[in-house]
Amino acid sequence: MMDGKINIILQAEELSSDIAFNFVADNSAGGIVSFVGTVRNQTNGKKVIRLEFEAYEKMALSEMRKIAEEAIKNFDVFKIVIHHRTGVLQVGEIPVVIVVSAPHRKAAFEACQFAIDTLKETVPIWKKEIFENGEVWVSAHP
Amino acid sequence: MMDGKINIILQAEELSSDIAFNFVADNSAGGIVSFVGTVRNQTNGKKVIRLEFEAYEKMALSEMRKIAEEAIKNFDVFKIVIHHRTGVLQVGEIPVVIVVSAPHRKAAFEACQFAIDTLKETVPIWKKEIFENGEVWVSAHP
Amino acid sequence: MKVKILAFGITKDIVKNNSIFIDLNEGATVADLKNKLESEFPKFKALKSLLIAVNEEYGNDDLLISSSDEIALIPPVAGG
Amino acid sequence: MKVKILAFGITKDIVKNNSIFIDLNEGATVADLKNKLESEFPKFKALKSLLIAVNEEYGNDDLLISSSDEIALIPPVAGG
Repeated sequence: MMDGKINIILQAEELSSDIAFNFVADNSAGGIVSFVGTVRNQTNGKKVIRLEFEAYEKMALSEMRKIAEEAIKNFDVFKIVIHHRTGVLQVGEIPVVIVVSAPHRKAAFEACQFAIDTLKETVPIWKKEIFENGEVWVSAHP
Repeated sequence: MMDGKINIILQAEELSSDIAFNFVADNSAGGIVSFVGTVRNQTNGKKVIRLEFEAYEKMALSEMRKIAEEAIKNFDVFKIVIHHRTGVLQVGEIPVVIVVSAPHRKAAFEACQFAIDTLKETVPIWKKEIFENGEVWVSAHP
Repeated sequence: MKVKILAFGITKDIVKNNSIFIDLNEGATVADLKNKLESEFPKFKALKSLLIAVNEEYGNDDLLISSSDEIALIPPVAGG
Repeated sequence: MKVKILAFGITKDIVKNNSIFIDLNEGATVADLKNKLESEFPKFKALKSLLIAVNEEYGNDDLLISSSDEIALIPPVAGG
């Protein structure tokens, strides 16, 4: 079964990359690849004050789990962590942490990139950028 | 110049991924990709007791720096850390940590993978695997 | 039948609420719901995309809707 | 001329020391050094590869060697 190989968290509290790395640690793993997102201080040259993340929580968790299961099915991967934050985040804070362990590094890179790419396409989480004068839901309009 | 963007360490003491992540943190970075190597408990089914890493230190440092400079030149990357250990490592310990920050995640993934692939080809570091009955210099023979 | 629709992200701003009720004919599909929504809230047509989740799964256009389903508006996602 | 050669990894086991001295003609190249080493230590021929570093840079076969150079044997590397 895939339990014990997958760790999914969606929370308003700060994410801990230590917890994420500790979950995937495995004496038969040869490599660990991680992606850590951070809130940028600008978008297209406009200064970002903060971000607000909203999630359709139950569905977001189930879509995150699907990504993890698919990563394990499609790549030679031991364990995968997908953690995402909700609520208000300041510049420099971490909205997402993905960590993958695998026997070989190529699979770990592929699975980690697959996970973040797919998360941004399918997981029902929305991001509002707050600028000095105005705010916008990211990607909402063409 | 590239100083301040590159952090290279070769040391016998334990590596700290916190130090590596803190170095690349940047409020204009959107994504951080890391590769962490770990000592596996077996090679081709043979139980590994420990590893011993030997380096031609001055040249290893200069080859590691070349990789970092090339990563910054060839990919859209902010900062890059390449840390490697020498000496005796037990199963589960970390011989190598590479962390890359970039405005966009694709560049961070590409640069990180380039760095670990090139490190394994060009940096004069050698690894001896110690098994229960015998030892071998990794990759020495065809 | 009256169905309750959860709204998220920009759709919450458009319908000015966390959820709304919409009248649909029995046997209505996801496509029917989208048409109804776009005529009641023309701003939906300006979105890059609008998907409908039915019981926490993305619903195809021809999926039948029942009044007991949990239905949600999914404007373009932007996690990460 | 007598040149000092640093040995690392498996080459240290083959030459049974951290460094050795080799006699080379003036004007000898990296290729000449490799030939000399392989005839003195036939086990080098069994390695997957053997590169020569001159002053901490990989040296091409036609690079000239001087007795003041820092020269090192680089058997197949295996970092990471």
